[in-house]
Order: sequence, then structure tokens, then C-alpha cells
Amino acid sequence: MEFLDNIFLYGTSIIRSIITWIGFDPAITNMIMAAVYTVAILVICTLVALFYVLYERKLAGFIQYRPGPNKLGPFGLFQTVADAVKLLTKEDIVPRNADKALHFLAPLFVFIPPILALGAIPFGNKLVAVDLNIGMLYILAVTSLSTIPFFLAGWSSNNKYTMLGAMRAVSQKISYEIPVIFSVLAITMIAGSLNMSEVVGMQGKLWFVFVQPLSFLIFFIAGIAETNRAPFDLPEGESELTAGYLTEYSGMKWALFFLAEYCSMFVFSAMATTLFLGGWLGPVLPGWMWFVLKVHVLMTVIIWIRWTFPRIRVDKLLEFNWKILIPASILNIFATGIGVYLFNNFF
Amino acid sequence: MFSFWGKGLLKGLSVTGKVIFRKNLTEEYPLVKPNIPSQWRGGFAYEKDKCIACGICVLECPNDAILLVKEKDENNKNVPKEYKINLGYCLSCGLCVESCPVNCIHFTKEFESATYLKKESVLDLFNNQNLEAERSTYGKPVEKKEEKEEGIL
Amino acid sequence: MRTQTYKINLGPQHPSTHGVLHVVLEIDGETIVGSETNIGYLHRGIEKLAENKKYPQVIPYTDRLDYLAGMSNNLLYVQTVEKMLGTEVPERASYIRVIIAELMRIANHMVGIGIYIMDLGAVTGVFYPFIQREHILDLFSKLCGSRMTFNYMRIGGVAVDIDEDFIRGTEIFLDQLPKMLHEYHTLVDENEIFLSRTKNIGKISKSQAESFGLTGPNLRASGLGYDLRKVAPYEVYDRFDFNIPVAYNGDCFDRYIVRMQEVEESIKIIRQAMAQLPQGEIKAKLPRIIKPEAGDCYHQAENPKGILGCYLVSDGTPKPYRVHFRRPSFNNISIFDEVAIGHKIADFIAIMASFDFVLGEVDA
Amino acid sequence: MENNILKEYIERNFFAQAEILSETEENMTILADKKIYKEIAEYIKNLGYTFLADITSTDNKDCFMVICQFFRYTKNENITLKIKIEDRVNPEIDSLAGLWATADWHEREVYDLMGINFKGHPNLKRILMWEGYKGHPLRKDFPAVTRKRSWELG
Repeated sequence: MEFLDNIFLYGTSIIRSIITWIGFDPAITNMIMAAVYTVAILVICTLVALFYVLYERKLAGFIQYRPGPNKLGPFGLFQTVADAVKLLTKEDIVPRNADKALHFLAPLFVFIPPILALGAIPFGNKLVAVDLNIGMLYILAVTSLSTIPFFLAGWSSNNKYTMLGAMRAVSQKISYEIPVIFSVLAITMIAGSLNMSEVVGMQGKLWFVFVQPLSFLIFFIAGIAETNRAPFDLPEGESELTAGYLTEYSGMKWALFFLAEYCSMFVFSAMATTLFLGGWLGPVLPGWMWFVLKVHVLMTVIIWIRWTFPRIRVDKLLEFNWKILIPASILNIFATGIGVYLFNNFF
Repeated sequence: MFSFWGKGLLKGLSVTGKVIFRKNLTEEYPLVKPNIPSQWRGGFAYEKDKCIACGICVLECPNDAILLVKEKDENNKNVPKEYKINLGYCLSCGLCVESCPVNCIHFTKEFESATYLKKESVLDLFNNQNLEAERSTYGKPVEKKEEKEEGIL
Repeated sequence: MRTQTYKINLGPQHPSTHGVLHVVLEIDGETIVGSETNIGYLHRGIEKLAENKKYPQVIPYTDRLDYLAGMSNNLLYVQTVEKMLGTEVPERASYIRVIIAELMRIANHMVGIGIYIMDLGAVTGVFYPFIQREHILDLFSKLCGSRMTFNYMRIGGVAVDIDEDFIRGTEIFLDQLPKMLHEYHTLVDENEIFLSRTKNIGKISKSQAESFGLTGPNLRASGLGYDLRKVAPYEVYDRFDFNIPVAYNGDCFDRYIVRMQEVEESIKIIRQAMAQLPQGEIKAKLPRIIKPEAGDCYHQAENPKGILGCYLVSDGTPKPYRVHFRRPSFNNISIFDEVAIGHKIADFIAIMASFDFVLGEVDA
Repeated sequence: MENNILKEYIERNFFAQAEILSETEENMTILADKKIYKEIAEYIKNLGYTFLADITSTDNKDCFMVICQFFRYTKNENITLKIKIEDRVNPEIDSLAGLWATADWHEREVYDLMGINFKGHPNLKRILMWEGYKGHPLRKDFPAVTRKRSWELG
């Protein structure tokens, strides 16, 4: 059990000892280890995206009386791989009037925030690439970068539909950042720490979702909006804007946007797990497995929601944010503050 | 009843959640051939020996999709010399099959009539009578087989 | 601050125009300030084609008008010819026609509702009704060998008699349909997002609806219970007990709910018709070549999408001199330009889908 | 059909310009001169026939006919109004677009396919055919391309 729990830690320490045994300088060893972490995160990103693309299609299929992809490999496991190969070999079309450089860069940039964020998320006890003291702040800062590639994509395509999509993306992401931050703030007030691992450690007795249910709800809703998922997938709302900011993208560039969506969903679920659902904590199973399970449940719910609800309208979306979510989260902070004060002084 | 904002959303989730565990209804078409009903209007079969080259089918066809060239045989009777149906123009309305006085043209249960080239969509039924294909009962008074119906829900 | 409106082309190729409708929207931000609907991308000239066909040969072309409700179009056309000829249709054929037409109505509404929910972004919503529609199409293909372009109605009757299989299949279908409808109501009706997308969106007042000649569920959602099955019963509709669902707000939600209720009324009609179904002939005796006397005739019937009318002029030859179809979708979508103003783009999609139009019918 | 009011109105005001062609239980067909078209249509509307179901036209070789169908929403009663246009070169008639909004598209369709001009129409453009199309397809002198020759062409 102990061994399974720490299997990845043992792996990294073995790599580290091999490098030291070869005789590298400690500084270079650290650099090589950083590279190893980066590769690991990239691998996680890719695997997560590939898996959840398939999983979503399967689940959508089951919701719609269909088997989902089931031809390639057992249960259609290789469907996403086949899709990726197909997309890689597709012709890359760039509109004549597009801003070519930005059009090329946007799909690359879109992957950066989730990768950066994954570095600070603890997948298990001590299983974290960089255990930052200000982990939460770091993740919030990094994920808010994700607005830029969407706007770049929409702007550079030089198309009215992409422009509308980009505008929607910007207004939506910036406004939904606020409730996310506020609900994280409530956790910080209780935990008294910005370190993700410490926050998890404090949830040994009681998960924060039971202490802060409203905060969790706000975080969850705003997170779906942040990651552009239905019912908040307005920037690409295909029945209105053809494909929104993605209209002029094809082939692998489009696929990168697509995969990045799943990565950011994963990051968001991982954050929710860490902050509210007790992270890696859980009996019997190894910690990282608990973590993956909890993330998986959240992902399932997000996918389930997507295939059930109609899309919300853009003004209603912002109205919902500014008139309901933000006041609610401010009230929540207020109540939390009182609660924390009372708890610290009277108990 | 207890009512709150978001109740409808939860109800919706409960419906889709239930469906996840129901059996799927997809017909896996290229692997599993569909069950073609007996009256199917698909391809054509033509019995040139029966045909009296009366030309009623040509007259009945709304879209002029049928070509019939007739000639006289030794008994001075009309016989067909050429018989083609252009599936590119065919509406599959079945008026030709219904109107044939000697029942020499039939629908078949073929349902894959896509072709790569436009000219391939012209059926030369005189030279390829397509008699081996399974015939449909459309326009013919034939006893029908029993087919079972299943509810889906 | 100086702002500027701009125009975007919604269609002819756009995911939610369901065909080749082209709407030029003038947009201020995301609010529509001007709209111009262009049609004709699917014009096949059915009216001109029909002038060179014999009377029975026009029937397969009518299938292609509203290709989601081919049977109803067939029915209307043969009724018009029968009206010109003065033919009495055998009772059994009349009952069969009613059963078929109502099944077609259900199938059409299933598509209309499903597509509507899909356009609002809930893709799953399209699958559940489509399964029901598939069931009806299966029944039809067993009956007449075709799934979409039926050519089933004949002048003076119907082509094929319905058999035990069909009746049993229909009964099984009717038994399971209410369950599905209930489930669908649960999925959609109270969904807050759906309500916010449809309530008070695309409101059409009664006088507007009258002026624009709206018909079918779109008219009845605006508070005018005009249904030819009640007002001018054709075939044997006067023998059945059914209601005409009417809603009074004229918004997108009402257009949805009227369709859902109509399906329930159709179930009632089919059940009664099947219970009363008499034995007998299915086709009136008519000469082989149909030659109505010179003259003209206008007839209309309640199709799933609205009132389909047919104006027929005969000059005494076997070919019609002039055939004109009054297509309900053509009239219904003419109101888009007026309704769109002031709404958001997303609302326009909702309005468009709630009208349940078919481009085959708009463009004829 | 209770249409004595209409009959009286026609006899009183348009003695020679309108005649009642036929009258049955449900239908009344009026042939009117094109000068009084709009006037009589407005009168019909005020009589309660508020549903303009259809405006169409036929090409009777020597003249054009414009045919309107008016219905009541409450009863199964129908008035068919026929207008004869004898001028084949430059056929012109009043537009009903001011009375019924639905007339707009119907008249555009008639204009497009039959080539009849509607005076006072707000937006008389082709609707089904494309802009710049020559000819009016539903006229009898417009050649109907049949597929008879398709076999000869191969």
C-alpha cells in the first residue's frame, strides 16, 4: 500500500539517483529533473485529452441511445488516435486576409495555461512538480491567461463570426474569473494558506465542500464557463456562430484547440478536487488513484451537463454572472469571514 | 411541491442520466445489413422475355427516366430491343412498376445504389436483367411475411 | 463613442439554417437592427414541371415540397384533383388517409421539436424524438416501400391497403409515444435555460400573425385557434373527438408547446380512427386517364407545418394547365425580418428554429 | 353563403367592373377589374375575411389572371378574387402589401415567376430566381425544358 501510494515518488527518486550516480552536478541534476517533470506533465496533458475526448464521445453516445465510437480497437479505444492522425494529415487552411503569425501562434498559446497550471497541482501526497507556497494564486494567474489565445484566434482569422466568438470569449472569461477567485478566497480564509498541498492536508477530517457548499457550486459553475463548456460554450456556439473563434481553423490547429479544452477542463476539475474534495485523501486506495477518481467524477458531471442543457444566451450569461454569482460569492466571503472570526475567538 | 431555481436542470439531468443505462438503438449499418421491408422501392429487375414493349412504363414515368427501344420479331409482335433506367433521374415513385400490364418490371430490395461515375447510374436492364436480386413486392399482389415489431422504450 | 453596425451573412451554409436559407443580418454588437431573408437556393420549379406531367405524375413531386411530411403533401394534391373531378373517396381510404396524415404530423413535429432543441445547443434533444420519427418512417416504409418520398396517396384513394402488421405496429408505437413525450417534457419544459431562451422571445401578436398569413402551430401559438381540421373538416376529421391546442403568448416557447400538445391530439385521432376503421375498397373507380373538366379549384388542408393550399387549373387535357402550391413555410418565414429586429443573434436562431420550416417547401 | 352584403356592395359600387362568377355553400368567386382590385380587397378584409391565404397568377395565353384567396378564421367561407390583366407587354396591378404583410412575398413570387408588376409594392425584387435572371418561368411562352431529350443527349 505504502509502495503503491508513492510509486511515482519512487520513480522520480530512482531517476534522480541514476543521474547523481552518473556524476552530474546537483544544479544540473535539478535541471534535468525539471525537464523530467515537464515531460511528465506534457504526457499527462496529452493522455488526459486523448482519453477524455473518447470518454466524452462514449458518454454522449450512451446518453443518445448510441454506442459511441466502437469500431477502432476494443470499445473504440483508438478512435481519438485515428482522429488525431486524420487531423494531422489534413490540409492546413489559412484565410488569405488572416494575420498569419497570430493565426499560427494562437493554437500553440492555448496549451500553455493548462500545462503551467498542472505543475502546481498535487496529484498525491508530495506528488507535485513544484510545491509553490502561493500555489493557488499562481494557478489563478496562469489560467486567466487563457483568454488571450482565444482572442488571438478570433482576431487573427479576420472573420466576422470569429470576431464575435472572440468578443464573447473575452467578456465571458474575464467576468467569470471573478467568482472563481472569490470562491477560492473563501477557501483561503478557512485554510489560511495558499499552498495547494496544505489545503488538501487540512481536509483530512472534513472536505471543504461540506464547509463551503455555496463556494463549491459557484466555483463549479464559473469553472464550466471558464473552460468554455456547454451550457456556457458561447464563444464557439455552433448553432449561432458556426464555430465562433474556431471557424477558420482546420486540421491540427483546430485539434490543438480541441485538446486544450479538455486539458483545461482537467485542470479545473483537479483544482476543484484539491480545494473542495480533499484532493488525494481517501481510504484504502493509493492517493493518486483517489485524486484521479475524484477528477473523473467531476469530468463526468461536466460532460453529462454538456449533453443535457441548451446553450445560455450571451447577455443572460453575463447577467447571471454579475447579478447572481458575484453577489452570492461576496456574501459567501462575508459569511465565511464571520464564521472564521467566531470559530477562532469562541471555540 | 418544493420548487427552487435549477429544479428543471436537475430533472433534465435525471432524464439523460437514465438513458445512459438503456440499451442503444444504433443499427451498425455496414456490418449489420438493415432489415429491408418487403415493399421496398430500391433497384430494378426486368424480365425481358415477359415484356411486350407496350411502352406504358415510359409514359407513366414522370421524369423520363426510362428508355425503351422496341422492334418487331418474326411474329410481328413488339419486343424490346433496349431497356434502360436512369437512376439519376428516377424518383423511385413506382408508377412504372404499378402500371406494367404483364408485371415484367420489379423493384428489388437493393438499397445501395450509389455509383462512382454518373454514367454508371444508368441501369442497362436489357443486358443485365438483375433477376437474381431479391425482389420487392411493391405493386404486386403477394402474401406478406410476418415481421416482428419491438417497442423501444 | 462612435459605433457602427455591420452585416453578417447567416447562411446559405450555416449550421442552423437547415438547408439553404440566407439571412443578411445587420448587427449592432450582437443585437439585430436589420434583417433581410433571401430564399430560392432550392428552387426546382415544381409548379412549372407539373404543367408537363399528367395528373397522377405530379404526386411524386409533391413529396419533395415539404420532404419531412411527404404524405400530407400527397394528400392535399390528390384531394384537390378529387375536388375537381368530384370523386367520392371510399370510406376506408379516407380513414387510412387520416391515420397516415396524423402519423406524418407526429413525425414532422418530432423533427421540428428535436431540431429546435438542438439549435438551442442541447444536441441530445434531437435524438429522442428522432427515434420516434424513425419508428413512423419504418412503418411507412413497410407500408409503401419508401421512407421519405412516399408517393402513397392516389387520386381516388390510396396505393396500398394497410394490413394487420401496420395496425399492430402503430398500436405499439402509440403505446410508447406518450412515455417518450412525458420524458421529453421532463427534460425540456422546466429547464431554466430553455425557458430563458424561449419565453418572451420572438413574440408574435395575433394581428401580426394574421397579417403575415401564418398558419399551423405558429399561428395557434399566437392565440388564434384556426385549424382546418375543425373549421373545414376534410376527409373524415369531423368524426373524431380532438382539441386544437392554442397558446396565447406567441413566443418561441408557445410554438414548442403547441407542437407537443398537437402530437398528443394526433395520438387521440389515430386511436379513434383505428377503432372505427371500416372494411371496403381503398380506391374509387376512376378512368385510367384522369381528365378533369376545364375549370379551376383551390383547396387547402392542415399540414403539419401549416396550411398547404393547391390551386389547380385544368383545360380539359390529361395535364394540369397550372398548378400552384401555397406553401406554409414560405408564408411563415416571411415574418423573420420583422420579428428579428431587436433580438440577439442567438435569439434569431431560436426564432428561426421554432418556426419549423423546410426549405424544400419555401422554395418549391 | 351569407354574402348578400358583398353582392350588394359590388352591384352598387362596381356595376360593370365586377361580376360574381360562381357561388356555392363555401365559396364565392368574383371576377373584378384591376382598377378596383385594391378597393374590393380592402372591403373583403373589412367583411371579416382577414386571412389572405394565397395570391397567385395564371397565364391564360391572351391575358394574365391574378387570383387571391380570402378566408375567414372562424367559418369555412372563402372568397376567390380574380383579376384579369389584359396587357401582356407591361402587366401591372395594385399591390396589397399595405393591407396584408403576407402579400409582400406572394406578390414578389408572382412578379418573379409570372412577371406581373405590383404598383406600390415596397420591395419588388425577384424572390425565387436570382437577380439578373431573364424571363419569367411560369409564363406559357417560357420554354419548359423537359427531360425527353436526356436520352438522346446520352
